[in-house]
Amino acid sequence: MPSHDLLPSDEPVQLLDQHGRRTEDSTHRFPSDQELLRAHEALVVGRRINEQAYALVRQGRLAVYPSSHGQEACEVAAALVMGDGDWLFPTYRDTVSIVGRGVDPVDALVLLKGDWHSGYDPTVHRVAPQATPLATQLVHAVGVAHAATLRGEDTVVMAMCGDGATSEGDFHEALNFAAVFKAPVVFFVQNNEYAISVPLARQSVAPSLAHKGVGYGMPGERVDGNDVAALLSVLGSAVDAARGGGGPQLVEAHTYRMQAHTNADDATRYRQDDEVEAWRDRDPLLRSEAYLVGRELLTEERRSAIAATAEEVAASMRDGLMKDVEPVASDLFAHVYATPTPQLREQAAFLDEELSREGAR
Amino acid sequence: MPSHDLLPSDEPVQLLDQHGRRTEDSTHRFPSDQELLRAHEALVVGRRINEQAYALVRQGRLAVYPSSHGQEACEVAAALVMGDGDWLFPTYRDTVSIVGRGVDPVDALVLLKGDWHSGYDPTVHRVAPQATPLATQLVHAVGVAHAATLRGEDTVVMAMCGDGATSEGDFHEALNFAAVFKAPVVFFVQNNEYAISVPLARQSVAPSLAHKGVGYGMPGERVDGNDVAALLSVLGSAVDAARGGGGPQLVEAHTYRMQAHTNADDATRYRQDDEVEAWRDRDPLLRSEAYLVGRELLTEERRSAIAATAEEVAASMRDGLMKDVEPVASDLFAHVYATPTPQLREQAAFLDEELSREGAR
Amino acid sequence: MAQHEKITMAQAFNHALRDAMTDDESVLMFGEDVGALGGVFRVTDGLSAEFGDSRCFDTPLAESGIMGMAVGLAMNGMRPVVEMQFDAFAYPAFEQLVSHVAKMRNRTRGAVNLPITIRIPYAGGIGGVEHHCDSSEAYYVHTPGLTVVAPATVADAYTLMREAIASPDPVVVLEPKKLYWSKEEVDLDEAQPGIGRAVVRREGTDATLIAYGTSVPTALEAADAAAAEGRSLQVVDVRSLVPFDDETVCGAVRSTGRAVVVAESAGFASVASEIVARVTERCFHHLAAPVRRVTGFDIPYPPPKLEHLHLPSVDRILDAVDTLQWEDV
Amino acid sequence: MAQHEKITMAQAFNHALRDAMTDDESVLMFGEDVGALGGVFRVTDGLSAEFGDSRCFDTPLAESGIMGMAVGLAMNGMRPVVEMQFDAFAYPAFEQLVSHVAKMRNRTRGAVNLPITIRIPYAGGIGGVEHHCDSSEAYYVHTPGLTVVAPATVADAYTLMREAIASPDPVVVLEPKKLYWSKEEVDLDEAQPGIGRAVVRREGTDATLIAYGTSVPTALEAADAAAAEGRSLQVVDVRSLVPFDDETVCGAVRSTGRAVVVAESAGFASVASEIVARVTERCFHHLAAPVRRVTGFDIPYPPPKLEHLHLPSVDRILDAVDTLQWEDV
Ligand SMILES: Cc1ncc(C[n+]2csc(CCOP(=O)(O)OP(=O)(O)O)c2C)c(N)n1
Ligand SMILES: Cc1ncc(C[n+]2csc(CCOP(=O)(O)OP(=O)(O)O)c2C)c(N)n1
Ligand SMILES: [Mg+2]
Ligand SMILES: [Mg+2]
Repeated sequence: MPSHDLLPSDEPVQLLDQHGRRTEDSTHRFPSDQELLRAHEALVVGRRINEQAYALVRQGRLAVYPSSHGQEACEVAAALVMGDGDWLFPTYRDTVSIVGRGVDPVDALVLLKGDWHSGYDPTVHRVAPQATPLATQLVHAVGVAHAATLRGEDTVVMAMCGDGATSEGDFHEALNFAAVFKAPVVFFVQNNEYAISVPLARQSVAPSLAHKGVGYGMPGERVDGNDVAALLSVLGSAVDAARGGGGPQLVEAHTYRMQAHTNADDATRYRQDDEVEAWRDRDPLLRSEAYLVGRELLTEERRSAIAATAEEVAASMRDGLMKDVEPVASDLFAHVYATPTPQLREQAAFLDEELSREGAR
Repeated sequence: MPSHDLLPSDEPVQLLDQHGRRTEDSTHRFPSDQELLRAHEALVVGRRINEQAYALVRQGRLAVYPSSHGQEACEVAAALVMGDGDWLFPTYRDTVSIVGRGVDPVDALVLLKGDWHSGYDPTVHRVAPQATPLATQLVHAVGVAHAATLRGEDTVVMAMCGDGATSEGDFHEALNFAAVFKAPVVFFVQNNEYAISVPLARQSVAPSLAHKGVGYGMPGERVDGNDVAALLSVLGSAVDAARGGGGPQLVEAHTYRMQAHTNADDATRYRQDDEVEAWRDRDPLLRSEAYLVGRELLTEERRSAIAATAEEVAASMRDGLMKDVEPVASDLFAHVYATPTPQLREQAAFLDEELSREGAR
Repeated sequence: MAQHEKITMAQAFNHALRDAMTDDESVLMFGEDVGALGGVFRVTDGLSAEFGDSRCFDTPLAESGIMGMAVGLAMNGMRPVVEMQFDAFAYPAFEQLVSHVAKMRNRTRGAVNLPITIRIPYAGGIGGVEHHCDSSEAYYVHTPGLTVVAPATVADAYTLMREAIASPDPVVVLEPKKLYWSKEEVDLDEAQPGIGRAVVRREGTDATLIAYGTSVPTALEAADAAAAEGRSLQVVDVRSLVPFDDETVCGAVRSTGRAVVVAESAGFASVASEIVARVTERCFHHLAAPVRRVTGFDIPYPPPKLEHLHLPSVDRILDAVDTLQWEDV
Repeated sequence: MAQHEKITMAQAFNHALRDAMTDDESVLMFGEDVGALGGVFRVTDGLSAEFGDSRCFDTPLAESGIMGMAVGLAMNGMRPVVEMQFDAFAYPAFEQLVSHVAKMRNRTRGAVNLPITIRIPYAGGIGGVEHHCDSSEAYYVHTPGLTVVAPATVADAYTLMREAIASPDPVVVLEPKKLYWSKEEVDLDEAQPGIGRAVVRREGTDATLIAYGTSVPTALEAADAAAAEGRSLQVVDVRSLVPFDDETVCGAVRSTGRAVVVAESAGFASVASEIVARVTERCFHHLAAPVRRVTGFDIPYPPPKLEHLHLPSVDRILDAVDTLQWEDV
């Protein structure tokens, strides 16, 4: 492919401006009313999930929570553009996308609650465990996609990471492997301007992160990460291209992390409030709401129906996560190997015996 | 920098065609007669070094030799464009460049002879030990360059690697670190079409390897790797740009590995003779010779003087490498730490005692 | 495939791969130079020709990518076998190996198992330059979730490779480079003990030599030499580093009351340390002397001209045996 | 800087870095979030403000790049201190650490030394999720060329960090996360034993507890509890894993004739294995019982809700002490 076909647009694709008005853009498909309504509901629910999870941390029910507050449009669109047979590879920040793929929020939060390392069966919803070691999951995504290709299945894999993760060697190896093997993967980078405290300027001096596609012979595109319409359009085309045999695609969404990296982080140490304030007007929910209201698609009934759904989700999160799950000691040894080694059987017996004595005491 | 300024030319820069005639190219500086004569001498010597080393392997004097036969123009130019204060980071294949920087060929070949892991003091000629773990040395190059920047020295670092090494995560991390810290490094990729048996097509599907610069905001350039004039010009400008505060530069030279990966390799398993034959006409020595003869710069005297120099180098290689260096047991423990640990002192004493008993036997 | 002929260990590995790929379509072999070239040690010779480039293929040159791609392929129904070209070149894949390959099953409570075989040509004795002779087994055996085997015979090369590929869990197969060309007449169909089992290679009554991989032939030579001097040494081939066969190893040590562990890797916090520790913990009152170690020194692997001083030798083993307090204290 | 106040271990590390950077212009501190944020554990708090962004700075997010850049900076006259944000996130740098940081001096016959300090917040007990609580010391101590220290007290945090930075060789400093907030009143100018020295933290006559890093406070607690039960336990803080202080450790064990090694990392082929092996090799005839180990299980580090079952506890240590055959066999 000649290099100019690989270069992203100079500006991120935007279909709705921050007041919810349609832009001039005519080259990208504008989503249907139904798609946008569905997306808006998901946005409201996603925001509610972030708020509820945040509250649960405060109440000590979650060990930690990396919120996608402000990034919900990316989270929601990534899940909506995928087909049933497709795979999602999320990070610790992508709880909302995971829920968007059908995983129960309570199961999605098991890692952060601390009961176990992951709370759902990845094979059921085709959602990989949330990845903490940055960029490592991108390589797995290529393998999953290549296995599908070898079997002639038309699975597409949505592989997510942040701006900071693009600096890791595994990002490079994943994109290159995908390109060489023409693996149907959409690499979706959420550029929220920070890697914990480190601003994008310390991460890369490339014209954009989407420009990284060129070095792999992979088309890259830039999109406004707070514009759910643009995201549905750009990510949708990327998924179609990958499914259609066009090979892997790179999409960079420009968004912003409205809260601290996690509740444990103190963002005041590295960014000013006015910087954060400036982004409030670009809230993805305001934008889709303004558009839908303007089109008289978001009626009062519809609005309250959506609010009710969001409250249900929040309530079930509270119920599920308020429960104390009695930790099972034997779980420590049960899953390390398909059949525990003699050494692990010995160690399990040792712990059993110790616990029974304690019980006796 | 806007992305089009980062994109390499569509075709590799060529100043001398394969018959040694000057090309149309007027945008790149054409080297002076003196530069080209000097380069030609270095080419002849470089070729002789490769031939002599190859012979020494046959005679069992070297454990292994990865030859740069056919790539001498790259080897020679890389060394010639550097200033005295500059650093070279070579690979196992870059013996000729190392010699070009002033290291005695005998010392340069200690690694491959097997007496020790490296045979020269890197600080004397500012030549790092030859790197075997692919792409790892590129990151070191960035550190050396950054240290110079911090002290306000105008050192430039020439960091070499092959086409295969560009796939490693460290290649990505090195280029990105260099770009972010504006480190004066010239990343010089010798694309010889193979990584042992793996052809470039399995390594990358990018328009060129030089296109990888775009993703780091780093200018990339392509050059004919068998045209020493073009190499002197392109690498020279890259060094100047880096020294002038232009930040890191990426240069890809398209060349060809005329011999097997090493003497231990059997190239007939993965490539056809006619492919190799086709490259014989593009031999870098023929090209510079033809040009210099045409310009009546390469007189008979000059020619034989050069041949004599080459023979001297070869003779001193034979002398030096035919010598059996008595291995010193205590070397095993002397350099692991600045001061040997009690454990190593114990182990050294143990070996001493063992050897003295054997001596006694 | 039944046969009864003299073949090298490299060929035995090759047969194991071929037979596994024939029996199970989901088995894939990939890495650097494993296709047309057949691997720098020819272990994958002919596989891409026989099974096609989609079953045995070269990848871009990136070990973390190779290991990570294996994780994804295994998550989606494949049985990947990856080759790390030399021991030291597996290090770029360390994060993928430790943080994912070893932990995925546990992380997902068994929902996702990773039947990945990681082939690592290991150790020295081949006159190789820097980075081509590391003994990296200590890093792997210390990592919970990995199974680690080190065959020392041609027959075991075939059996343990087949078992590794058949295992539902990730298995690191340490291929002893210097034994690749060792030849034995073997019947590949003849069942050998599986993963998790150590084997007594030579009976003996005075002391027990415990070895694995490249050190087993050296230990057997030492036992021969000792026999000539009238001392009867028993030799145990550990074979399976994880899981470890305490029963066989401790049984052997109890039978002689004396033991020397032989391994070529650096000794500090190594497999040899673990064997000394567990044998002592379990056999303390049967021991007439402390269990000794004959290992490589705690130094980077030496250059070709010096490696002979580093590697466990017959004499060094016999010297260690001599220190086992024969005149009881 | 002279002072005599109650400070946390995190502050002691911070003082050590600040003092080293003040005394030596070539000392650089870099990594992820070590600048404006001051590190996720605040160990580098205020350094970029005080010394500027060229002395203490954030890098792109890539650990191999960080480690490799340190190699280059050290090759060119600098004294780099790098932070790996959490133990498991040092794995991407493994190749740079093992193949270059540990080997450069040896490779160049001492012509190039690498005075690099590698700070690794290690181990658990902090309720951290996956990958945030690994005990990776076994990987480092097994790698010749690396010096490895694990402070357990506030005073040692300062001293060992200063010595690490002053060392001409690469030093891995294992910072015990769960002790970051432990407070002590210390005089930072008061000389502490240096790298290579173990310290007897508590005298005792019946048995010796050998511990390092996070396990030292647990061992001391166990000794208190034992004293209450009328058993006198000696506690040795190893401090320096490489070089190892055989003299102090073996001297202690010989004085009691009984020993238990306590460490939270997985036990198989670990530092604990090495200590059991070398203590047994050197003190065999002084031992009334085999040296016992109390370590983490051979499993991936557990999730927050289960870690208490994995970590060495006072009771578990006392149980181990009880098995040291007090009624002589
Ligand atoms: C290999 C690795 N190194 C370091 C970390 C610690 N860490 C967790 S999140 C994070 C920042 C990631 O930034 P980015 O990729 O932009 O994602 P974001 O958190 O902004 O969504 C870091 C450094 C990690 N998880 N993995
Ligand atoms: C990290 C690492 N992986 C694998 C190898 C084994 N190896 C040595 S050279 C080579 C091919 C390198 O190809 P390229 O980068 O194109 O350089 P060339 O040999 O063609 O000059 C390989 C795979 C290595 N040295 N280091
Ligand atoms: Mg980010
Ligand atoms: Mg090449």
